[in-house]
Amino acid sequence: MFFDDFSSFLAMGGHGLYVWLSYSLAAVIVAINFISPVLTRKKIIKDIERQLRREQK
Amino acid sequence: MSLQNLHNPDTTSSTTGPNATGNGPWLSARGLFCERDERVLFSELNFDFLPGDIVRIAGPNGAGKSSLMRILLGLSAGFEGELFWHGKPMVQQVYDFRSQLLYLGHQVGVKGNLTPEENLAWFSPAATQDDIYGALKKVGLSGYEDLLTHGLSAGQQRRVALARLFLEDKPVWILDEPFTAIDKEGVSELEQVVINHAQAGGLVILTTHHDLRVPVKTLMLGGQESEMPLC
Amino acid sequence: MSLQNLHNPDTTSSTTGPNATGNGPWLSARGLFCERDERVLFSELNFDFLPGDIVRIAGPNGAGKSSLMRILLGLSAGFEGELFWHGKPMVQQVYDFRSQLLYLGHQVGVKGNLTPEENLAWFSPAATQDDIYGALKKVGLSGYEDLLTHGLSAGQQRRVALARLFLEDKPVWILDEPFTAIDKEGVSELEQVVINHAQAGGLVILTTHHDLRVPVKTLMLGGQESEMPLC
Amino acid sequence: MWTRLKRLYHKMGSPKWFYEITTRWSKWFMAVGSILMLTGVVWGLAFAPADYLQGNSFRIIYIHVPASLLSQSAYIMMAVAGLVGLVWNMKMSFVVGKVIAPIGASLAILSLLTGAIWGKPTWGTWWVWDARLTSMLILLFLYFGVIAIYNAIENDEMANKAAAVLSIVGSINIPVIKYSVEWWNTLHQSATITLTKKPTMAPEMFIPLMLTILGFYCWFAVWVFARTRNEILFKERKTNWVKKLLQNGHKKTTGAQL
Amino acid sequence: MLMALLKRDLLLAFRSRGDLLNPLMFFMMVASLFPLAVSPDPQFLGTIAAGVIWVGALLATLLSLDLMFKSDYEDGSLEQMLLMPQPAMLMVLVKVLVHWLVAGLPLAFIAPLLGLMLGLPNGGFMPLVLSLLLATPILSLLGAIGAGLTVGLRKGGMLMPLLILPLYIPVLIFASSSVQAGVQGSDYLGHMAFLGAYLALTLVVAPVAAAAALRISLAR
Amino acid sequence: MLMALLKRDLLLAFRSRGDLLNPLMFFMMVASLFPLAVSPDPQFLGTIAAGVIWVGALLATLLSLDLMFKSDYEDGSLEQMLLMPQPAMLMVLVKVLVHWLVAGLPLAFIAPLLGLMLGLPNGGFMPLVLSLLLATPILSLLGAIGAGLTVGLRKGGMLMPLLILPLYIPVLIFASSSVQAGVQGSDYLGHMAFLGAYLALTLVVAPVAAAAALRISLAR
Ligand code: HEM
Ligand SMILES: Nc1ncnc2c1ncn2[C@@H]1O[C@H](COP(=O)(O)OP(=O)(O)OP(=O)(O)O)[C@@H](O)[C@H]1O
Ligand SMILES: Nc1ncnc2c1ncn2[C@@H]1O[C@H](COP(=O)(O)OP(=O)(O)OP(=O)(O)O)[C@@H](O)[C@H]1O
Ligand SMILES: [Mg+2]
Ligand SMILES: [Mg+2]
Repeated sequence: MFFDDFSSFLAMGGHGLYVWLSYSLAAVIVAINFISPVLTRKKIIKDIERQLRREQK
Repeated sequence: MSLQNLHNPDTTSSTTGPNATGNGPWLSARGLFCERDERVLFSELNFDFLPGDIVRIAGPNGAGKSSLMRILLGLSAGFEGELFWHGKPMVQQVYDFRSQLLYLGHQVGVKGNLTPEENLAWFSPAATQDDIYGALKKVGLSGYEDLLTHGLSAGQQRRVALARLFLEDKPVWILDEPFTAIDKEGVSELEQVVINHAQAGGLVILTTHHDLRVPVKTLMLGGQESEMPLC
Repeated sequence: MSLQNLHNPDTTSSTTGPNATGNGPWLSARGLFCERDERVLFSELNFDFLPGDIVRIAGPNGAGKSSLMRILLGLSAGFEGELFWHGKPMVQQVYDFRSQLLYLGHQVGVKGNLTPEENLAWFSPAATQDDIYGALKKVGLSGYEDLLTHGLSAGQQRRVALARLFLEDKPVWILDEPFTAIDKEGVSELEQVVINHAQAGGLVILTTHHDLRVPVKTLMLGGQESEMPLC
Repeated sequence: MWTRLKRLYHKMGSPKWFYEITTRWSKWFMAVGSILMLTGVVWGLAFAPADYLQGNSFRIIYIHVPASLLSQSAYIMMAVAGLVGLVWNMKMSFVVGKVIAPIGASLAILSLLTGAIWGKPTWGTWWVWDARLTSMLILLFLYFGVIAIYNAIENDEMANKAAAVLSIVGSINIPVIKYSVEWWNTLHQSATITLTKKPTMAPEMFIPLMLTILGFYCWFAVWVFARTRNEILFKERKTNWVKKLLQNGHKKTTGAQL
Repeated sequence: MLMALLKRDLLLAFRSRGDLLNPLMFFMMVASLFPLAVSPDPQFLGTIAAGVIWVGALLATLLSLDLMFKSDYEDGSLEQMLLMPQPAMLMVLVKVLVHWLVAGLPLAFIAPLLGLMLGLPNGGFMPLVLSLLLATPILSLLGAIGAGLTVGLRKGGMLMPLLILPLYIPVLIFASSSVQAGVQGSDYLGHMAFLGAYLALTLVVAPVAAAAALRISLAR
Repeated sequence: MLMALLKRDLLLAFRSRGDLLNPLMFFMMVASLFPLAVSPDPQFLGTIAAGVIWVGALLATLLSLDLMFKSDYEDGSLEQMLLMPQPAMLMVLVKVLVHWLVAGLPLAFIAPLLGLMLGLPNGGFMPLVLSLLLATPILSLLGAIGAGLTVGLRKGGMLMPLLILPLYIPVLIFASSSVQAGVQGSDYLGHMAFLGAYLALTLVVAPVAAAAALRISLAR
């Protein structure tokens, strides 16, 4: 461990804002890339099922 | 509006106009004259269109049918003569005239990027979804209500516009070649619609190169000499 | 071109194709299939068009007539099946096919900002001015040769394009609703032109919603079930 | 050899095969990528020593560099996919190209944002017109162009082909753009601050960087596969295999798809 | 009817989502062409930033004006609108509103970002955004006149800039110098007052003029 | 057939003479917006003149690209051209040639005038004209790709800049810095060589890509 304690880890020697901002932006963009296909998939499956039901009628 | 009127401001139009009482003609013209590229399309054209009329403006290609229609509509200013709506000069009555008018031209005003339903929704804001679906059904477009219109065939796109005939309650119809791109069955249905509208007391003015199986008054345009004014 | 072909590269098309000798059919199709928006327009369509044929592609609005024509022309890639020109696969023959082809679509390619004469001059660079004036006369446009085309009426503009039928010596005509906006007299003259072309050994493929007074083969498109393949 | 290649080609053209194989591969990429990222990030954030010039702000490198590299390679992959699609008329290839575009753009944005944030403490400004920065911005514009084509053309097949043409032309131009921007920057030479020269990095800084780069590539694969499978599902919704797939328990597949 | 028109036009705008973003993109691109063409020196860029951003905004609006009536003209909808039983002026106002929402307003939001990239000094940001908010409606309003006049022309695309750029020039001068005033720390209220007055003026004149222009364009 | 096409297109261009002048006018307007937006100081303007003129040229070309295929698409002529018994590539080359003659070449002639107006130092004029002569064909060629891709779209107007501005950037950089080199009295042969090489590259790539783009756009 490079840092002495947790608060200095957070502070990053005064650069905490920049580092954590970067990492959280990265987290957001990574999360979007993971989540958006899941949501699309759910929507597609719902659409297909609705269509199947319509066809069975 | 026309040059002639402006130059003789004292010929008050009500004296020369057709009778202005309730049961008179709806749309009348006196002394219409139009030339394009120094070719006279029609001159001294007089007519009175009554409720219940089906008027066909006829003539070969280039006779001036579309030009006449645009003049009646007030979309074209290149003419002389006078127009009357319910016996009063058209200039004073435009909004009243327009509120009673349904016009379909060579271009029908259907947006490719909207669905048929959305297209009709803006043409007739008062209509409910049921009305619209009903009208689309009548023109043979059930099942196409929410596809984008530019995916439809030539004839289907025109049918979207024709659905307005069922949706809007306008007494005056002006239709420039409404049968373009419509298949045979569609044409005969449409003829029936036109007849019904006239029998219900509406006025229909149309052009078409098809044979019509409908009793009509014909306004023949045929170059300089062969006008057969109708009134 | 179609997926199917690529996936079975070893089914050499010449074995399944129509006969490839001189007197065989000009334009043939095997197993054409086309769907749009998940609606099958036609499937398993087979035909052989011979010189001297007048073929009418018929069907109600939205049946797929224009789509079929664009496929034949190679303007649309959304289909499966094989096309043959003089018995050889079309892909190898496009330029030969095109050099023998005259096509008029819904839009006819007439420039409003050129005169009728100039329009025709670029379509058929080989034609002399006399040829062009002659052709324009045949479509009833003498006197309009050097007015800008956008000043002409709807029907006159289409007549400019129709003048190409008299001007270019192409054996294969593909005409999508050639009678649109043409007046009655014009239509019957045009019918005669089509007959003459076929009798002289040409091939005419057309669509129209008019009644034709011409003996034709009909290729009916009418949704999934009612194909009447013609060969 | 040749026939095996051909068979592989046919398989790859088949959506069903692609769907099934990527379902399996995804799990592995996900697992490996997550392990790499986790180690890389924890190492980089908490254990690697601070840079003697830039202090702790250099830790942004573990995001910034992978994002930068990946967004560049993604564009090339997109163009290659488009080329394969056009030349061999392979629909799956078009689909892959299509799904890369938004992912690549998101990574380009990430690179720009983290770079800008990094620039503030190091250079004292959010943005300078440095060569690398400028060419990254242009790359983002190229991505936007491709995405705009997909948005503008409704017909799928047409959109795929048009975007393929554009991305191919764009990738031919990428070296030209890069070269010209770099050349321009050295010529003008008025930007006083330049991107730090590649530091001869200490291994304990360098290894985590390698880990996150590899981790990002693995995740990228997962994202591409996931989106591709969605496209396949939608395109093939009429086929029996999709219907069957959905009937025997899509719930399971939804949950376990990543 | 006007509400229906508004709804329809917004629907159309959102349907072709790309179009929403394109003026913005263009704006950003023009702004980033300048450092490449002139000099990347941040100090130097800061001095031209206000001008560049405003020229970019002007051009972006200009290019998007085509959207206002063109497609409605081509498919005949415009004819139908002129035949509505209301003054055409109201229809024009709706069109202008939609154009502003789609092509003008977003510029005000993205401009600060460009300011950052071009090294605009701190005092300039506030007047930049304010002037954009006040002046983009003017651009849309005046643009409607140009769009109305050129709509019937087969190749009117390039004519428009010629017609309306001269009208845009007062806006450009006052807006960009308001930003410069802000940069120098002086007061820019006077500039804003002028822009406000010009907005009021165009709000009265432009719809009438544009409606007349449309009628002329359609009565070929 | 190609000669006939060339003749026709030139005829069309001269028939609508306005269109011939429009890109030029636009070019001049963009250049004259800058003094208004930035600063009228001639010394200062001289330093940005090269960049401003080249950005103006870029935008003027961009705007005129719409003319290349649009009207032919709308009236069906383009369909007819793709059905000619020749590779569509040749047709594209003719179209590009006409576009260059009409919209590119005149820029090179008018540019010195703008240089004068913006106070471009003497050394800059030669490389300005040379770079315009060499580089405007590149703009037309690359532009053909964008025009081909967007021709079928109902509202492609704003899409085009997005697609091809990034591709124009190398041209902008080399051309504008050649002028700056000229101003500083240094050698600009290297820049010209680069532009020549890029021209050769685009001459090979663009017609093929544009022809493909057109086929795609028409196969709705
Ligand atoms: C918006 C601003 C920035 C952008 C767009 C940007 C872009 C890039 C790109 C594209 C690369 C990959 C280069 C390659 O190898 O191909 C890269 C690498 C790198 N960047 Fe940045 N950068 C930015 C700001 C910064 C800042 C402020 C720093 C630190 C002071 C920085 C440090 C680095 C380092 C150390 C590398 C890896 C070195 C290498 O691989 O050559 N970047 N950046
Ligand atoms: N670009 C397209 N995208 C999606 N679907 C289309 C497209 N063009 C046509 N279609 C569909 O194909 C069907 C057939 O269209 P096509 O234009 O071939 O009909 P048609 O037989 O020529 O009709 P018409 O007599 O009205 O001209 C239409 O119902 C339409 O839904
Ligand atoms: N914008 C215009 N400028 C000049 N002349 C025009 C214009 N529009 C029409 N004309 C002329 O007016 C005449 C009549 O045109 P119009 O469109 O009214 O004919 P039409 O009877 O509707 O013919 P069609 O049956 O072909 O539609 C044409 O011969 C044409 O020469
Ligand atoms: Mg007519
Ligand atoms: Mg059709």
